[in-house]
Amino acid sequence: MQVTVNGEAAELAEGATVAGLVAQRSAGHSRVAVALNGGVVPRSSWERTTLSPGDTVEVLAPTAGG
Amino acid sequence: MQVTVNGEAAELAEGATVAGLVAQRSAGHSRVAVALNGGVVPRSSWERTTLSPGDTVEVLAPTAGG
Amino acid sequence: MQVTVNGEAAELAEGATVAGLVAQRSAGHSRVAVALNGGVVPRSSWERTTLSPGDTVEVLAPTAGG
Amino acid sequence: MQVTVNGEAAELAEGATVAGLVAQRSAGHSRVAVALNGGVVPRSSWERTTLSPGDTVEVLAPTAGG
Amino acid sequence: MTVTETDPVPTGTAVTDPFVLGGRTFTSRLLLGTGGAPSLEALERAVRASGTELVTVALRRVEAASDGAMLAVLDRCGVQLLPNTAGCATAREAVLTARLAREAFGTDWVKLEVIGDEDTLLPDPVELLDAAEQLVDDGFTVLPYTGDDPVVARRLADLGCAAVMPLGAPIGSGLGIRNPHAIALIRELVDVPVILDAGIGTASDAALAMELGCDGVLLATAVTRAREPETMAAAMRHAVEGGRLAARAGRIPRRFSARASTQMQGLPEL
Amino acid sequence: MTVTETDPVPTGTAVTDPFVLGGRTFTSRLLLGTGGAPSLEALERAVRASGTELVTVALRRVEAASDGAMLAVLDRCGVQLLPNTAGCATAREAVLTARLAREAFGTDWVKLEVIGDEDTLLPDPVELLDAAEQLVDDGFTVLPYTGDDPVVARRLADLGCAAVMPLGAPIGSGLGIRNPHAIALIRELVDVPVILDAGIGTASDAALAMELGCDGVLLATAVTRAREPETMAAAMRHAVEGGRLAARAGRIPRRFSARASTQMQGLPEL
Amino acid sequence: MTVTETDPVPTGTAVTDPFVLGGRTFTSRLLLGTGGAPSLEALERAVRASGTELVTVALRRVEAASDGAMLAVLDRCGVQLLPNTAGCATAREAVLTARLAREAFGTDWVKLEVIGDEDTLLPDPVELLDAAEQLVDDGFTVLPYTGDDPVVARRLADLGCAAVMPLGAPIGSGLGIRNPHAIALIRELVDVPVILDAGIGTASDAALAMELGCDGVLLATAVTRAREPETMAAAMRHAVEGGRLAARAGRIPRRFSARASTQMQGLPEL
Amino acid sequence: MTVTETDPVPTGTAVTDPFVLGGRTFTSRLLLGTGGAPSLEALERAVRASGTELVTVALRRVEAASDGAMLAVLDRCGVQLLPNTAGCATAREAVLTARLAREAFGTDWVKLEVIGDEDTLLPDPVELLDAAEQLVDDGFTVLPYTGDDPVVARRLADLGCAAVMPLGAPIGSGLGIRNPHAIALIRELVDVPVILDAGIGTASDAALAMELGCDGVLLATAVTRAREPETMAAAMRHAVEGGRLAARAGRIPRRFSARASTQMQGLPEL
Repeated sequence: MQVTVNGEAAELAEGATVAGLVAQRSAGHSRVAVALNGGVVPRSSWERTTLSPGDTVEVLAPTAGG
Repeated sequence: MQVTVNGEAAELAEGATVAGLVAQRSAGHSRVAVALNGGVVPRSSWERTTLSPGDTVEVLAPTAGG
Repeated sequence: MQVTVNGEAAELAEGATVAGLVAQRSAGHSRVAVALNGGVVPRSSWERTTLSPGDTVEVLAPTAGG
Repeated sequence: MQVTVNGEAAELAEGATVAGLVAQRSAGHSRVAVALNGGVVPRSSWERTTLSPGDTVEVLAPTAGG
Repeated sequence: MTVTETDPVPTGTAVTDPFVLGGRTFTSRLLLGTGGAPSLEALERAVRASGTELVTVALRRVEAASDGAMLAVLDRCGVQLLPNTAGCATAREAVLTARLAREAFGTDWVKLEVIGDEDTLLPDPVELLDAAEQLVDDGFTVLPYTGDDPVVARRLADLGCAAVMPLGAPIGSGLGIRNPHAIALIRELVDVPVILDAGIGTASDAALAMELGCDGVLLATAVTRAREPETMAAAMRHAVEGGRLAARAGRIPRRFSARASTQMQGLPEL
Repeated sequence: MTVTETDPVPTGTAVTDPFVLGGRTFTSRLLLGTGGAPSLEALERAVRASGTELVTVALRRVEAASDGAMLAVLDRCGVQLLPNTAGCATAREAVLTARLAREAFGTDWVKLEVIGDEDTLLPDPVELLDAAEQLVDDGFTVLPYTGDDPVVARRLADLGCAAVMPLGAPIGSGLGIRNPHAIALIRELVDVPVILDAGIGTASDAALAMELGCDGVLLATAVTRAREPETMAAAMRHAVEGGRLAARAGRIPRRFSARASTQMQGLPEL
Repeated sequence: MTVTETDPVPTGTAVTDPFVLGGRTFTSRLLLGTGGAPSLEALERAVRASGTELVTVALRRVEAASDGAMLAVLDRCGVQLLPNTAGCATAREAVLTARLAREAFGTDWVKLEVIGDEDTLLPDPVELLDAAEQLVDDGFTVLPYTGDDPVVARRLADLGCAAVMPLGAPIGSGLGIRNPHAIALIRELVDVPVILDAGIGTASDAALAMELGCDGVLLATAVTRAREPETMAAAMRHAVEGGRLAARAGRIPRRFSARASTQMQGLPEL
Repeated sequence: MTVTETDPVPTGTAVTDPFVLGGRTFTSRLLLGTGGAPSLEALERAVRASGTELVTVALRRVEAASDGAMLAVLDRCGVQLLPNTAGCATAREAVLTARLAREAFGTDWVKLEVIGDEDTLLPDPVELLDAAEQLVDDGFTVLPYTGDDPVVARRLADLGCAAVMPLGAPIGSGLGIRNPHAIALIRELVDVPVILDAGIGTASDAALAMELGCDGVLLATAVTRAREPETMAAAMRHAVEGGRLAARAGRIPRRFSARASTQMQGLPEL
C-alpha cells in the first residue's frame, strides 16, 4: 500500500505496523518518535498500530539544536 | 428613576432621554459622545433614546491626549 | 642656476626673482603663497627677492580642504 | 631651631638628624620615606643628614591607594 | 525666546517629499500629542512652531474634560484631529472608545492604544491585534501604538492598519530609541508607513528615527513638558526634516579608521 | 531632489541666537569643509543648502591645487574662508602653513591641525599645543582640531584659542560622537566656543553634538561624500538648528518607566 | 555571602547561590545549545568547559538526524537534555513537536520556539502564547523563547511557564543585548526565572545579561561557531558566574565626574 | 590551548596564557587598588577573592597614613606592591613621589599619575609625558595612567613605558568604557601591554576591556566600594578571565539578521 513517510511516498505491505516501519528506518537511533497523521504514536502503541493506505508518517530522531 | 452617569448614581425623571441628559451635563462642550450600557448612542438617536432604571451612561467630551 | 621648486629641481636664470617664478608657475591662481627655505616670502617682497643656487621654494595655491 | 615638618612648623634641637626626626614621627610605620627641601633623603643617609633652620621636611608612609 | 507665529516653513526641500498616510497627503511628518502642555497658549505656540498637521486628542468624562477652548485652538491652527484610545486595557474598551471618538470628532481615524501594564504603559500585543482587526473591519483608519516587536508590527500591517507606530521607549520616559535595530527590522518587514511613537526625549532622537527609515514621528511629552515647549517644538520640526533629508541623502559608510577630507597630493615639504 | 538656492533661512527662532566666534557674529552654526565634493557645482549647491557662513580651505602646490574656480564659487556664496593646516605633522610645519595661508587668503583665522598618526589622522596634543601657542602669540585667531581630551581642550583655551574643536571620531570615519561624556566634560571645562569637528556621519550626530552643549559643528565628508551632497547639506542645516534649539528648550528628564501624556482622570468605565 | 579566606578559587562563591528552575536545582546558570559545533569532539570539549548542566537538542527526520553518537556524548557529560521546537511556525506544530520530544527524550521539559519570521527567526507572540498555554495544561515544564516585550513575558509567566527566555538579539546574530532596558523591565514584571536566550556574541554580553538581573543565559552559536568553541565555552562560564556575582555584590553608583580612590588627606607638599 | 576533559574548573585554561609585564610573569591579569575598602579585613578578603598579584598603594604624611597593618595584610597575601603618584599635578611632583616610593617600598615600579583637573581627575598628557620620560631614564618600570588618546598612548610607549594604562572613564565614576573605539585604536597603535585603568563599574565592563584587546585591568573603587567587596572581587576575577578567553577564542561575526543554530534540514511536516 502507498503511504507517505518523512515526506516521501513509500510502498508498504498490508498490515505494516509503526514498529516495523521504525525498525526499518531508524538504524542507529535509540530515541525515536513517530507522528501519524498529525498525532503522536506512543512507543507503547507502535506494535499494535497498523498503517493504512494514504497515511502520513514522520519518523524523527534526535539531532543537535540551539 | 435611578441610573448611573459617569460612574455616579443619578436620579432622573421617568422618560428622560439621552438628549436631555447631554444638554444637562455637557455645558461648554460641542463634540460629545454617549455610551449607554456599553454601546454607542449615535447623536442622531439621542432624542429618541429614553433611559431606563439601572442604565449606565457615560457622557464624554474631548480633552488633551498623547 | 639650480633650485628646488615644489620638490623638483628647476633651472632658473641668474637673478631670477620670486615674482618671476610665481608668474611662470601660478597660471590661473590668484591667491598664491610662497615659502623660501622654510620661511614665508610676503607678496610685497616677491619683486625684490632674488633666488640663489640651492634655494628651496614652495609655490602654493588654494584647494579644497576639510 | 625652626623647621617645617609635614606642612607644620616644628621646633627641633640644633644638630637634629633626619634619622631622629623619623624615629620621633613614624611610630608603627616600617617603610618610611623622607623628602628634604624637595629632594629625596635615602634611608642610608638619614643618620648623617642634619637639619638646618628653615628646612622643609616631608615624612611619608604607606597608605591605601588606587 | 519666542517663535513668531508667521514662522515660514523650514525649507523647500521637505515639501518635495510629501507624506501619504491613510490616503491623505501631509507636508509635515511630525505628529504632535496635546497632553501635558502647561497652558492653551503654550499648546498653540507649540503646535504652530512644530508645523504639525495631525494632533492627537482623547475622550474623557465631561466633568474632567478640558472645555471646548482646546478644540477651538486646534481648529484655528488648521490641524487634523487624531483621537486616541489611551487608558484602554482591553480590545473591547478600545473598540468602543474608537467608536465613541468617531461620534464625537466625526473622524474614522484612530490612534489605537491598548495598554498591558500600568507602570510602563506598554501595549498588549494580543489585545491590540484583536482591536485592530475589529476596527479595520469597521472601516477605521487604524494607527496602532505597538511595541518594537517586528512580528507584531507585520501582523498589524497584514490586518490592514494604515501604519504601524512602534515605540522607541515607554511613553513619557524620554529614553529615546532603546532598540534602533528593532526599528530597522520593522522598516524592512512592513510596507505601510512606520511612525516612531513614544520615548522621544530630544531632537537627535527624532532625527535618528527618521534615519532608521521611519516615515514620521509622534511625540507629546518631549514638547509639552519641555522647559520651553515652543522652542522644543521648533527643534523637533527641524530634527524630523533633517532626519528625513539625511535618510534620503545616502549617508557615508562608517569606517573604523580615518579618510582624509583634504587632498594629500601636492602637500608641500616645509 | 533639489534645494532652491533662494531657500529661506529655516526658522526665525535660530536668528535670535547668534553665534559669536573670534569676535565675529554668525547666523549659522555649521562650518563646512570643501574637500571631497564630486564637482564644483555640487559644492556650490551644498554650500548654499547648508546655510554655512564659514568654510575650510587648504594650500597645496600650484600644480596640484584646484584652479581658481573654487574660490570664485565660494566668493559668490559669500562665505568666509577658513584655511586649515591639514597634513602637518609638527608644530613648525603647522605654524609655517598658517603664515603662508595668511598670505594667500588674507586672513589670520586658521583651523589648526597637527596630525600625530597617519592612519587615524588623530591630532598630536603636544605639537598642537606648541603650534597653538606660537600662532596665538603671532595674532592668529586659532581654531584647533583636537581630540576629546578635556584637559588638552582646557589648555588650548587657556592659551588663547578662539574656540576648541574636539573630534567626535576620526576624520571621515562617519562614526559619530564616540564619547559624548567627554564632549560634555569639555563643555564644562572651557569658556570658549566648542565646535564638534570630525566624525559626523549623519544628521542625528550633528543634533547630538549641539545637545551636548557644542556651539557649532564642522563637517566635510559627511556632506561632500554623501550620495546627495546638497540633500545632506540641508539635512545638516536642520540638524544643527534643531539640536541647538533642543539644547535651549530644556529637555524632559529621562525616566526608567512611563509617564502618561493623556490624563487618566475622567477615564470612563466602558 | 562569604568566602572563607582559605578558599583558593572564587568560583566557590557561586555554589552558594543555586539556580532553581522547573523544580530542579542547578549549579550552572549557563544553558548550552548543541547546534553548529564543528565536530562531536569539539562539542564535548565545549560542554565540559562550559560547566553547563542543561543542553538543548532537537528532533529531525531520521535520515537527516545525527546518529546516536551525539546523545552518547551528552549522556557521558551527565547533562540534562532540553528538547526545542525550533522550526515550528504555529502553535499546533510546536505542541505536536513538544509531545514527540517527550516521547523521544522522555522529558516533559521543552524549550518552546514558535517562529514568526524566517529571516529574523523572531518569535510570534500570539502563536507562542497559544502553544505555551496548551503545553502548560498538558503538564510540560515550558521554557519559552520570546522577544523582549515585557507584557508578553508577563503573560507567559502568568500562564504558568517555568521561566521566560527573552532574546538579546536575533538567533545567531551575535549582536548582544540590543535593549538592556527591556530586559530590566522584564526582570521587574515577572517572578519566574528570566533566561537571556539568543543574540549573545561574546563574554561581556553574557555578563551584562546577568547584571541586568537574568537568572541564566542560553546560547549556542556564540560557542559552537567561535573559532575555538572550547575556549569560548570557558569564557562564557566565567562571564555568567562573574555577571551573577556582580549582580549580587551591589555595584557602585555611576557618577558623571570622578571620585578619588586614593585618599587626598595627608598629601605632601613636594 | 586545550582543556583536559577531566579538568573540573575552566580557570585552568587561563594559566596557559601568562601575562608578562615589566619583565615579570603574572598569572592574574587583574590589578587591584587598595583605596576605599571599608576595613582591612574586607580588603584582605577582596584581594584574595580577586586573585590579584599586583596591588597599588600610595604615600602620605605619616600622621595621615594607615598604620603598618595594611602592608602586613598585603604581604600575607603575597602580592607585589605598585606605588602610585596619585595627587600629583606636575611632572616634578610625580617624579619626586616616584623616587620617594622607591625608597619606601624598595621597588622601581610605579603607577604614574599626573592629574590635570581636580573634578575629573583626568591625566595631563603634557606633564605625564614629561614625567614618564624622566622616570624611564631613571630606570623605573613606568605604568602610566593616561587618557584614551591613541597618540599620547603611543608616545608613552615610544618613551619606554612598560605598559600604557588608558582610562575607560573618570576614576571612581563607574561609567565603564566610554569609548571602546579609542581603546581598540590604542591596542593597534602600541606594542606594549595595554591595561584598562579607571572607570570600571561592574564585571561586564572588565570583560569588555579584555575583549577589546587589553592585556589587563586595573580597578579599585568598583571592588572596594561595592556593597560586597569580596563578592565583586570574585566577579571581577571571573570577568577578566572570561574576557581574556573570549578575546582568544575568536568570537562569531555580528550579523544584522539571524542564523539558525538548529539545522532546518529534515524538518518534519507536522
